[in-house]
Amino acid sequence: MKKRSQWPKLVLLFVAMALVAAACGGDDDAGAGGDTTTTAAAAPAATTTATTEAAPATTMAPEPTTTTAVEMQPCVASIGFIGPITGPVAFIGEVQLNWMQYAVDVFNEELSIDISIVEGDNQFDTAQSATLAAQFVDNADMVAAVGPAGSDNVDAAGAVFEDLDSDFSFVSPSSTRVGIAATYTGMFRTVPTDAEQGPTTADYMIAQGASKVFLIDDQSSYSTGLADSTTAALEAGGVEVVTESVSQDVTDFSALVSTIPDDADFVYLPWQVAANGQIFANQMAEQGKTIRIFGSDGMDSEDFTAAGSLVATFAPDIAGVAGSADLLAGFLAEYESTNTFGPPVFVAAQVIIEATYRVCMTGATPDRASVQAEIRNTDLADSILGSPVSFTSDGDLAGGQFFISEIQEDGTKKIAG
Amino acid sequence: MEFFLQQTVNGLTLGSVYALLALGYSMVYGILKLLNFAHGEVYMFGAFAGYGVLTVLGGASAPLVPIWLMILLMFLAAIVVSSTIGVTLERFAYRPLRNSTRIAPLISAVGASFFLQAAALLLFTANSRTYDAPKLIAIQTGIPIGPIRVWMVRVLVIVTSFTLMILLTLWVNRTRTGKAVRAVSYDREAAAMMGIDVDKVIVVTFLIGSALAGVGGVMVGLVFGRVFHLMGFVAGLKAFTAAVVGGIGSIPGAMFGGLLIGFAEAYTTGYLSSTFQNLIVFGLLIVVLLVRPRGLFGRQELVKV
Amino acid sequence: MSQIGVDQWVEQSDERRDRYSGWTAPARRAFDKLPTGWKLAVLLGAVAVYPLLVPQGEIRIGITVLLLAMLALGLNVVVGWAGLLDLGFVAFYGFGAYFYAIVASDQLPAHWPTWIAIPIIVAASALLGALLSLPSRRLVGDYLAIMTLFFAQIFVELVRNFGRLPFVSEDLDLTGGPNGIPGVEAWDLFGFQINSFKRHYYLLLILTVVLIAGLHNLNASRTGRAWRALREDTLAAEHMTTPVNKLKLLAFVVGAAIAGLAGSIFAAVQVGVFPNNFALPFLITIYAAVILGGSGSISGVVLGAVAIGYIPDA
Amino acid sequence: MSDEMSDSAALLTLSDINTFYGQIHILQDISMEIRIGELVCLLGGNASGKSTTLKTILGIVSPRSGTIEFDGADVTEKSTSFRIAQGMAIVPENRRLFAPMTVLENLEMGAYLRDDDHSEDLEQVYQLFPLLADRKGQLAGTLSGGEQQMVAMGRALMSRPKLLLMDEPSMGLAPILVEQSFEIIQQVHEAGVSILVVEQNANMALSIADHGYVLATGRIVLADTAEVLTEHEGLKKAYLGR
Repeated sequence: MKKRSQWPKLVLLFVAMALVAAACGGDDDAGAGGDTTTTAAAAPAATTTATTEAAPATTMAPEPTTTTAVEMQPCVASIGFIGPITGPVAFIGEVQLNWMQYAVDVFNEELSIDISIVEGDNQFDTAQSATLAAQFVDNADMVAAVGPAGSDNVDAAGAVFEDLDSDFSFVSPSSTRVGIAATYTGMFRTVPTDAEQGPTTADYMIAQGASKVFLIDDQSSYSTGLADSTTAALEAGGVEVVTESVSQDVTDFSALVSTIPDDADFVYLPWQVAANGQIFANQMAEQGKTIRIFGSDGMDSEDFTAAGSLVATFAPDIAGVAGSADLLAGFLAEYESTNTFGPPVFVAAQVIIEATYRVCMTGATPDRASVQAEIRNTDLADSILGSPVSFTSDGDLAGGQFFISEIQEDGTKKIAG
Repeated sequence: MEFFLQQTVNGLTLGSVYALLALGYSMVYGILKLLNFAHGEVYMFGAFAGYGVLTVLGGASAPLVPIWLMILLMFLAAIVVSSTIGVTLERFAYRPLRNSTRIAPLISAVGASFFLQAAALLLFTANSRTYDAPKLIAIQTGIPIGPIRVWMVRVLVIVTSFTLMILLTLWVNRTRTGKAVRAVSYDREAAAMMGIDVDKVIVVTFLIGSALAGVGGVMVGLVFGRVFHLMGFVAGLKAFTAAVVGGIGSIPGAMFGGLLIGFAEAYTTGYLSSTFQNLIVFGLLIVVLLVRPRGLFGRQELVKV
Repeated sequence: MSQIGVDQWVEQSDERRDRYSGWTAPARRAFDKLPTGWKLAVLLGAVAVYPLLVPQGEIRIGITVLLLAMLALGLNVVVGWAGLLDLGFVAFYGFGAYFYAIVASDQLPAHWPTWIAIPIIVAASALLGALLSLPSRRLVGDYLAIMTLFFAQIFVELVRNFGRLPFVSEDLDLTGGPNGIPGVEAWDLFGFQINSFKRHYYLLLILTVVLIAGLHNLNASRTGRAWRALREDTLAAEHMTTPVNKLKLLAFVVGAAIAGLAGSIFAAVQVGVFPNNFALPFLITIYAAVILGGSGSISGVVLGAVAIGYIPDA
Repeated sequence: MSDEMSDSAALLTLSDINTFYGQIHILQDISMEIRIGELVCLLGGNASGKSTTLKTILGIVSPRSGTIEFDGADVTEKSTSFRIAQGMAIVPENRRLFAPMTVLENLEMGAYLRDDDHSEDLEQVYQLFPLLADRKGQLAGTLSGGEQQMVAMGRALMSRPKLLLMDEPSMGLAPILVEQSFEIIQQVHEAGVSILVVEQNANMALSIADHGYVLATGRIVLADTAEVLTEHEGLKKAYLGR
């Protein structure tokens, strides 16, 4: 017999080490098998007056209806979060979770309520999203959830929510595929769909006199949806579109850069990973290609700073929006960096929290049905994105629009259209 | 012609990085018959080590030391970090399993790979980092080759890779330890019978293979820019393909395979489509294996009954 | 050594028990001491009442575990019994899942009855397994592993970019590209819809038990013994006139058929299929179940799947 | 066990060696001795434990009990490379040349543990096997069986060993080459090297040996001088085919 007694232990040890490391990856990361952990909510406002100076603008929160609110029973609920905290696009999930935590802290304090977060790490895996959705439905304290990111994960989780409890609301901060919100009763989203971004992008290019556009998608669900709607709008406007695609895993685009036709007016990159866009820009410069890059909202990030390039963005400029500047500064003071995937999470959390709050204000205990009804009634005059927030009957963001900004030499962005 | 030349340079850059990585795979496979799945993560840590040095010394836009010294220090740091990880892996993940079933070290390698990925996520977070090399060495500086101009960083990468490959070939063929590596990889027991300390030779192999991976990591950071915790997986897969196409275990095979994959990717993207870049590379591998089951440079092992 | 006259097999039975490999060895040793009838009763009883006692999320995990158990059983045939290092196994799972999703959704649109779709999917998966085993005639050991690994990679690349293939017209995007195929229909067994977590759980449980019984018999058969001979020493097996190629083919076929069946259930459970479901990390999960449980043993790999399914991140 | 006295001191002494592979008891209470300048042969059939004995002597396999003394020191716990540094060398079964390396490189591997200049030893090996000087640049795997045997012998001699271990030197060689091979062994022996030859070909081995041991199922069943063993009736029947 060969010796066989010791290796399984070692393998187990390694798996265990990997688990420990993975578990420490997120702040209070939940396991991917669907385990969830509850992060304690922030302390009530009365005891934290010291921070009121840094407190965010109150303009965005609904005015408390009456000063006798003190008499009411405390407003307690938990909200789920499904996002890729670890895995291939963990840079999205990390920022999203930070904004989620930030939103809960801000509103708990401002509204004197007690909302807690249940984190769910789906690792960008649809099977995990489905399991998390089922667990969220089981959690009686949970009124609604933020997430998931990515339209395929929305499909997986949405099917479960629809099947088990269509009163359960989930507000996606980054799913943009056209028509998906109509499929699931409980789905809302705080980002405009590809139906808005694609035509806005195309219109801008057409206005600039484009006759030929080189389009490269990154083979993700996000990217292909956007590529399709933009292509359709461009072709309708008589623009020739040359399409290519490249996997997100690739980090050398020089061969692809060489194939950019010299007579193209724009290179359109609807990419999820802004850092890849930066490499692409560098490699264009290296080969002396001067065609302008046009990035989607995924490229609206500090990772992409190629001067002269254009990016689509939800907001004219978050830092310039009155009220948002303070919130952004407050966030950065705590979490250092952000990207385009963050602020819509803040809005998603805000929508759910305020809906819950409004239910509490009527004297009722918040439950899923009442919270969903109040989410439908959402009517924010202003948001951190600098635009009003309300939903269509499908759950899509009403009147969502995109802006085009140009990246300046110093890395800042200036609205171009 | 200009287009072809440009794609050739692109392929050569990518191929020489793959070759450096493939060498580590091939050397370890040659000596232990082990697919070291964690090799890509060793390379990833090398890239992060280079990034660390760059950041500590002021970053690409405001370097505190001369550029040549900066790059030298980045390579040195990567070599130290990567070879330390490589040797540690050998000691704790593979050596205890050396006499067990074939599949056990393979699983251990996969576990080590996951572990290192998770550790990188914990240490460096999920954000992409960038070397911002164009600020270090301006993208306009380069040497003209016919109608095109090749960026200095690319020249550095290609020249360094080829120098290292030549040095490695000389080392393996001319030095006593190098010959011992070959002897152990051919017949471990017979080598032990000659008094060769097999454990030591294996450690040296991991040391060199991992150091090459570290150098490759810094090169990728310099020439392509993006450094992130999952970068090892795909690069590892490609390098591994390169090693297999060349004939895993063969040093010239790994170099040839790396360059072949680099060229295949560049020409596929240039003349066909980037969509099927991976499909074509993996398809190429399968064709090579079907025609030559042991790779282009692989040797036919004697069948013992 | 041993005394003459004492049956060595009997004498060493405790020793054999000690030789159980894998993480679950102590539990299996304890379990071995129960009488056989009791064993089955304890096990089946526990797993059968389980979904009645727990909330939906737990049943969903139970489904994941059972799917993983089926896959581990299939992989065990290829790796644990025949000793063929197949790293393309996950592609058969994906093939079954995509096949079912394509014929049971609005994708084509074709809405095949389940009783027609499933046998065809299982047969097609088996055929694909047979095709993949052809190159294994020439490849040994790690080269087989590499070849099959790239088969798995190519599968994911293909489903992710199917609509862009040069010979595919734009209207025939079978796989839905990166978006996958949402809205997959439930199994419908002559009017009985498998459309809840509980029903999926019981369907999987029944199939797993049938599978275990079938594999148990197969393992005890001549084929099972021949596989073990193949695993221990291919060359020697060849010299003893074992039809090596036929055995390899059979192992691949059985494994692929099981994976294809599991895939068709997965597509229905998830109500959709997406390319990332069949990427390399999931293959590693299946391997982990087989290895941790103790490759080669039916009860071992099932327990391995239970352990891995409940440990997050593994 | 033979306890004959001899003029020269013991070079290698095995005392009560027991070796296991897992549960299987391979070597049982092996005791044997090789004196300085002696040529000893170890005879036995397939699976009698010959190769394991050699591996135990070299330290590739460690015994569960018993001691091994070499050149006056206890080496039971020492590594293979230590023993080789102390003066053991082996010509392994099937020669085990490094096929993809040249003849010269193979010879150099034989002197791996020596840091000093070994050109002199190389000259001696070339003198013994002039053919190898012509073939030094050729890959060892491309040589004929007889030539490979020479490389293997030469490789072992490169370390200037006190004790040369030979594992089945006649295996796989044509009869004429077997004779040649044993002539070379004798030649090396006459040059003053102590040798242990492990063989199935008892006739050939006994014809050049001083002493012999016979191994069967892991035990030493006979031990005596070569003359006595050659005439031993049982051995004749079992091994010598007479």
